[in-house]
Amino acid sequence: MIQLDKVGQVFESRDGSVHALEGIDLEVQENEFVTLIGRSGCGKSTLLRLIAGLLEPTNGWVQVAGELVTAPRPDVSVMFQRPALLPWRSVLSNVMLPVEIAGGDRGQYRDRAHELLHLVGLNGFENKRPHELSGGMQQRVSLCRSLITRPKVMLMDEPFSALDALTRAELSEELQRIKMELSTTIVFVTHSIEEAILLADRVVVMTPRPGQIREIVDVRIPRPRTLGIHADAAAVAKVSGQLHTLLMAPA
Amino acid sequence: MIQLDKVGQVFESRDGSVHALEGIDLEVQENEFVTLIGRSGCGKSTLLRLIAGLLEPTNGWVQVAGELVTAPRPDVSVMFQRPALLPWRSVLSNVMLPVEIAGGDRGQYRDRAHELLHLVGLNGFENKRPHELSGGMQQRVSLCRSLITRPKVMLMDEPFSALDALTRAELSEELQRIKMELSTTIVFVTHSIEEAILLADRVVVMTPRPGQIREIVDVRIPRPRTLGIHADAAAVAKVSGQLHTLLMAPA
Amino acid sequence: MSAAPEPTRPRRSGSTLANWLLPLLGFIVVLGLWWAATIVFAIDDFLLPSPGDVYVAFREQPGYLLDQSLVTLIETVEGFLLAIVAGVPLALLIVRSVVLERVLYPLMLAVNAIPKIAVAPLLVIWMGFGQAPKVVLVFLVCFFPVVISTASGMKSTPVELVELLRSLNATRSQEYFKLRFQYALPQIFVGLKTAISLAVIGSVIAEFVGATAGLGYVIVTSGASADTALAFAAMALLGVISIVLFYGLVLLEKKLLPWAEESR
Amino acid sequence: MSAAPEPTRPRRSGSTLANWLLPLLGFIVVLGLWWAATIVFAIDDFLLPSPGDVYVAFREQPGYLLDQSLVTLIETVEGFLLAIVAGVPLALLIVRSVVLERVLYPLMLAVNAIPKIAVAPLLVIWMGFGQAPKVVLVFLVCFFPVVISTASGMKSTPVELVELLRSLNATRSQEYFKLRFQYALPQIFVGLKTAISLAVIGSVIAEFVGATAGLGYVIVTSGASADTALAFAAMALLGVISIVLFYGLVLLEKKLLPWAEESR
Amino acid sequence: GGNPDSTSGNKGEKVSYLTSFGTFGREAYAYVALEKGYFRAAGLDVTITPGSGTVDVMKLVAGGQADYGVGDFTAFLITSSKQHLPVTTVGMIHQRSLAAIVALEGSGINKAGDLVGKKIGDQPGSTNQVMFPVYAKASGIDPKSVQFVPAAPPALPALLVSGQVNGIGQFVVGKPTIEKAAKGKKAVVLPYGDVLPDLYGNALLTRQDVVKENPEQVKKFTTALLKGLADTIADPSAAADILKKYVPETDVAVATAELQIMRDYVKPPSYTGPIGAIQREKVSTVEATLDTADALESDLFNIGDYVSFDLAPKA
Ligand SMILES: Nc1ncnc2c1ncn2[C@@H]1O[C@H](COP(=O)(O)OP(=O)(O)OP(=O)(O)O)[C@@H](O)[C@H]1O
Ligand SMILES: Nc1ncnc2c1ncn2[C@@H]1O[C@H](COP(=O)(O)OP(=O)(O)OP(=O)(O)O)[C@@H](O)[C@H]1O
Ligand SMILES: Cc1ncc(C[n+]2csc(CCO)c2C)c(N)n1
Ligand SMILES: [Mg+2]
Ligand SMILES: [Mg+2]
Repeated sequence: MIQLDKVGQVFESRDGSVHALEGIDLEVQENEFVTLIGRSGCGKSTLLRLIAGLLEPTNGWVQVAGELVTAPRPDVSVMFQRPALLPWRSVLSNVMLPVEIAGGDRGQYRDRAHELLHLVGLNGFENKRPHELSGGMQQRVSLCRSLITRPKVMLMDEPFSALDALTRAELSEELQRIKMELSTTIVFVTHSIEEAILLADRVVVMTPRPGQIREIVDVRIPRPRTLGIHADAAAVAKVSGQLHTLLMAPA
Repeated sequence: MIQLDKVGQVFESRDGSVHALEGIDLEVQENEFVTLIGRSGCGKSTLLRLIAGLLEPTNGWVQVAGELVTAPRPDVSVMFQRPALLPWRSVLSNVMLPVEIAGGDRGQYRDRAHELLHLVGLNGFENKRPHELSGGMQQRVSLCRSLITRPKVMLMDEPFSALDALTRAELSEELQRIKMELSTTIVFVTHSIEEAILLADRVVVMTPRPGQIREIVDVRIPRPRTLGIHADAAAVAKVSGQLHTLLMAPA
Repeated sequence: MSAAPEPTRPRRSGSTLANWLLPLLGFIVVLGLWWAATIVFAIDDFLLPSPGDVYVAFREQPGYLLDQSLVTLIETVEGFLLAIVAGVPLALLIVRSVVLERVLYPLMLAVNAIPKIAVAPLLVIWMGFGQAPKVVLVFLVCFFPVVISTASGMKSTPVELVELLRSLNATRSQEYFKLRFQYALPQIFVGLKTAISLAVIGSVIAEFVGATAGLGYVIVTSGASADTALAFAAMALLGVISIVLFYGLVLLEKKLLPWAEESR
Repeated sequence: MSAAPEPTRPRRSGSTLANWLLPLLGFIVVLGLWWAATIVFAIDDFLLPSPGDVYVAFREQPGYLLDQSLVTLIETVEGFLLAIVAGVPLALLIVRSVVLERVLYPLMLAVNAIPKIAVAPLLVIWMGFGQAPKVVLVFLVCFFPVVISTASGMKSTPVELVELLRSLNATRSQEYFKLRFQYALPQIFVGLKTAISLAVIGSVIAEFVGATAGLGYVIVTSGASADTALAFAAMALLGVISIVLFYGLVLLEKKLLPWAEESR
Repeated sequence: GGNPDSTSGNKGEKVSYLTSFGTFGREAYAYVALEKGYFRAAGLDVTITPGSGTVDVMKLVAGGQADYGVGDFTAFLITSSKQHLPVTTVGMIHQRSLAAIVALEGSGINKAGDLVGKKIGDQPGSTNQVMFPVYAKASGIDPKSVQFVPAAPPALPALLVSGQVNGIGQFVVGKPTIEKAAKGKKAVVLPYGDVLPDLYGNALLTRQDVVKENPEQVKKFTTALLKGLADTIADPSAAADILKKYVPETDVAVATAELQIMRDYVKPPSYTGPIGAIQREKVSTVEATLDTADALESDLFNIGDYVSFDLAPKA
């Protein structure tokens, strides 16, 4: 579904050039859930922005669904760290924003919007404004918005990192459920090892300066996975320790 | 060291009164490390503010070192979720702020400030301004500031929650080390079960509406504790599961 | 991030009674002091008329003064609206082009620095005695704050929101009209509130020269015939117009932007 | 939170040459258009003198004009400083007392709404022909923005910082001087930058009435002898004074508050 | 309420007119001509707008914003010699100058000689200020012994009454206004005309090209306006009532008093010519007076360009 071939990204700034990414080769299968993990500044967001078509790589090329990426695509949706809701719009009209921008048939999508809001437990909140919701609820709205146009690919840049650990756990579990119902390919950036393991089919571990892929770790734990007491504690602890070592050690 | 007796706190607001805390009985021993965990709004910050003397309880009483708390005490220091550094001051002069406010002998404390900055790995950054540091470094400065006056009690309100998971792990381990070197009593609020277990001698689990103590869980894992692969994985998983159940279940 | 109120944010203290009573009290105290001063120091009324004198001056020709107020009000509002109509699109251009910004900002600063009172006679010579030069002067006075606040509001749109729209493949005009402009509205209102006080002053200044009506005209003519009380009555009416327009904008803002107050 | 630059924040584009060249270009284009207009439409120079006429007017008596500029500059700066000296403490009181705030804000709004040009003759009548009424007028004009910006800056001090100082058992005056005032400085500078343009205009307005020197006086007298070119030269000097004072404040801010630009 | 910007309402040739300064009683004659239909009868549709002083009137007439206006003849000549505005005189409202220094009774100023060492407030560039050296010399005092402080015309009465200045430059007709402001104190008026009898007062001005291209209109307008002026000095109180009709803030008593004073300046007791006439010899005298005072800027100044003797009423 997504193919990156020798992708490199160099930013020119006043104090010289920054090699944000170098020689990134990565293939993400259809319907796969990949998490990206790495220290601050190792180029995770840059990688996501390249796939989203918000940035053009200075080296190599990026393909989505077999086509070269040159601009944002309608079948790829992006979700950011912060909910990024328009404060003057109601919950429903925030969810409908992508449809409105694309000029689609609103009537048809409105039902879907209601369904999605129901799915994330926000039925009854359609006409509230964002500031009337808690942070977790806002991030749920943002999730619905990124699902409204049935994207083939979802790119998520630390979507839950501003939430408290408990809300975060809830939303991670919800995301797994949704992922199983709607088949999409997901690339998910996170700082949290726990979250990376909980969600991923594969965890891509990155190292900074220049941003490179250090290792790709397969997570072979059966789904649905949950936090807390569970049968696979040992397997989780093993992967967790492995990731920890990879991240903490010098490159 | 700290004693709370039938402490209750009611806030009067326009839409009626909020019972933030009710019937809190808690005793923290000298040199003990207690973590408070609970969902948003269950009164953790309120409890900390009561101990700090920033708020007077509407019911019951609070004692620190055998004395009734009525105002902030010089031997109690508070550390907040965000670094709360004064942006116009250098790192050193931010660390020295409590001394300056108290009107103490600066010369004597300046050496201590340098020692503390060395302890947290910030030697060489004394004359930088906060905006020149990363979030983790800023929070380290804030830690030094709360240690400068050798407080008997440290109250920490989610001090690491704005940091990324890796920096957070580093700082948690550092805090344990410092705690072992300097003997202080610490009450530490967190949202993260992982963190609560890593740091605490006892974990206080709170439930909201009204804010009450649900259970106090002893953590009998030998120190120093680390994240990642370790011998006590099973013990950690057990406590973790227990806390998870306590927090997720309805009160 | 939680929906619960932040514990330490200072709350608006209590009753709406205090909202009205305290400002009123302030005005009454000031009026009282003023009146007392005119009596105690036996100040001649052409130097400083007492509030009573001013009230009498108003009562003598309320209809006339209200008519003049209306003239001033209309000029003010027209020039103000014109500044919005011209200033907002210009701000848009400035936000879109760094070159335009660099070229226009210092020019606007310089134009803004020219005392409008010195421009007023020139406008009359160029445009005659009608409403036109007054409206233009109000426009000149309001233009700068409107442009500055609109431009800086649009520029302060968080990158995350701009990037969101980009990721949705939004066109440039969608980016500006569905996002930046809306986002800038609270800050635009700050500019409008600054501009409206200036607007009133602008129309009065314009009426000092070549006017046949309006409160500025009343102030000039009453000054020339040493009727200070009448001049004060006109100034009091100007104060009223200013305050009414200002709080009108505040109300409009509350109506239009209920989200702005709570969400920032 | 990381120390690395935010990836999507727009960078200041390039060279310092463009910083100077573009505004200069703007000025040159405007001067050119103006000059062309006076030639093409054969506009009489008492209606609109050409830039050349204005330059000639300046060259005829540069020393005199610079002297007058100095007079205006001194009045402006004095009144401006006075407004700071009086406005900042008042803002402190307003921040400390909700009652005072409620009482004083609408009053200040009303006073601000009175056109200062109407007050100028009264000031001369009360205070005579010296510098006093000019400085007072400048003061009146600057006072409001200084108070408002200082008060709102101090109020916007994050609760977490205030709570930090409280937890350190800081006294009230430590809270205000070690924290709130310092924190408010960037916003105070916004107010000062607004005030400085107003200050120049204020001193000119004051000089329209009962002055024997200053650029405002030059404008009135040259207007009274239909010497429009001289009036324009004086206005151009006013523009220069305004811009110099404004960028002086900008520089001062950069010097005093290096932390303000980067950390917010 | 009323609007002083008034038209006769019928369809005639559109003509605009500026008073010399504001809408004081002294300006009533234009409203009288309008009210009595003299303009309409001449086929003119006249709009009256208050002016703001001689130089402003000159600029507005020169710039085409008004066709006719009234301004002080002396100030007009002095300004014309410097700036060469395309404006000319087509009639004379006052045969004697109204310029004066006004003081208050009890201030020790009773004659020109008392002005030595005193402070006089006046609008910069006004006739009163410009002609003061001539007046002072004619009165036998040193012009430099009197200090002039500039102030806007609207502020002058208050400055005098408040004691900030000892005297102010005013037109003689300003006396009632000053006395009203002074609360019963009498005003002392020192008219320049007493020692400089040849100075004219206000003149009727128009653009030079109007004179060239439409002399008929100029004649008709001048005639109608002067007819209003004649009626006004014949019955000042009726004229004040008419003014009040157009300008509601008029104080009829003050306006009447002004017009009564003005009578002797429009038609001085010794004057035998028609109202509004311009005499060549007198203009030459004025020019010579100004020349000796060094008040005229340019040697190229040709006074014939600025006075249209042909169009004014003939003696
Ligand atoms: N537009 C840009 N111009 C210059 N440098 C940039 C730009 N965008 C990113 N960088 C640099 O590229 C590197 C990678 O940045 P990126 O934001 O992708 O990291 P990240 O892994 O997402 O970090 P974080 O975990 O903090 O979000 C950093 O060193 C950053 O400073
Ligand atoms: N000053 C106050 N006035 C009114 N209500 C308050 C005040 N401070 C706190 N509350 C209320 O008291 C309750 C407890 O608040 P508190 O901040 O102690 O919770 P918390 O556990 O720290 O939450 P979080 O995890 O979100 O920080 C909440 O319902 C809150 O709305
Ligand atoms: C109330 C009042 N009315 C008329 C004048 C006369 N006036 C107005 S402007 C000016 C100067 C000529 O340009 C003169 C003499 C005045 N001073 N005050
Ligand atoms: Mg990132
Ligand atoms: Mg809290």
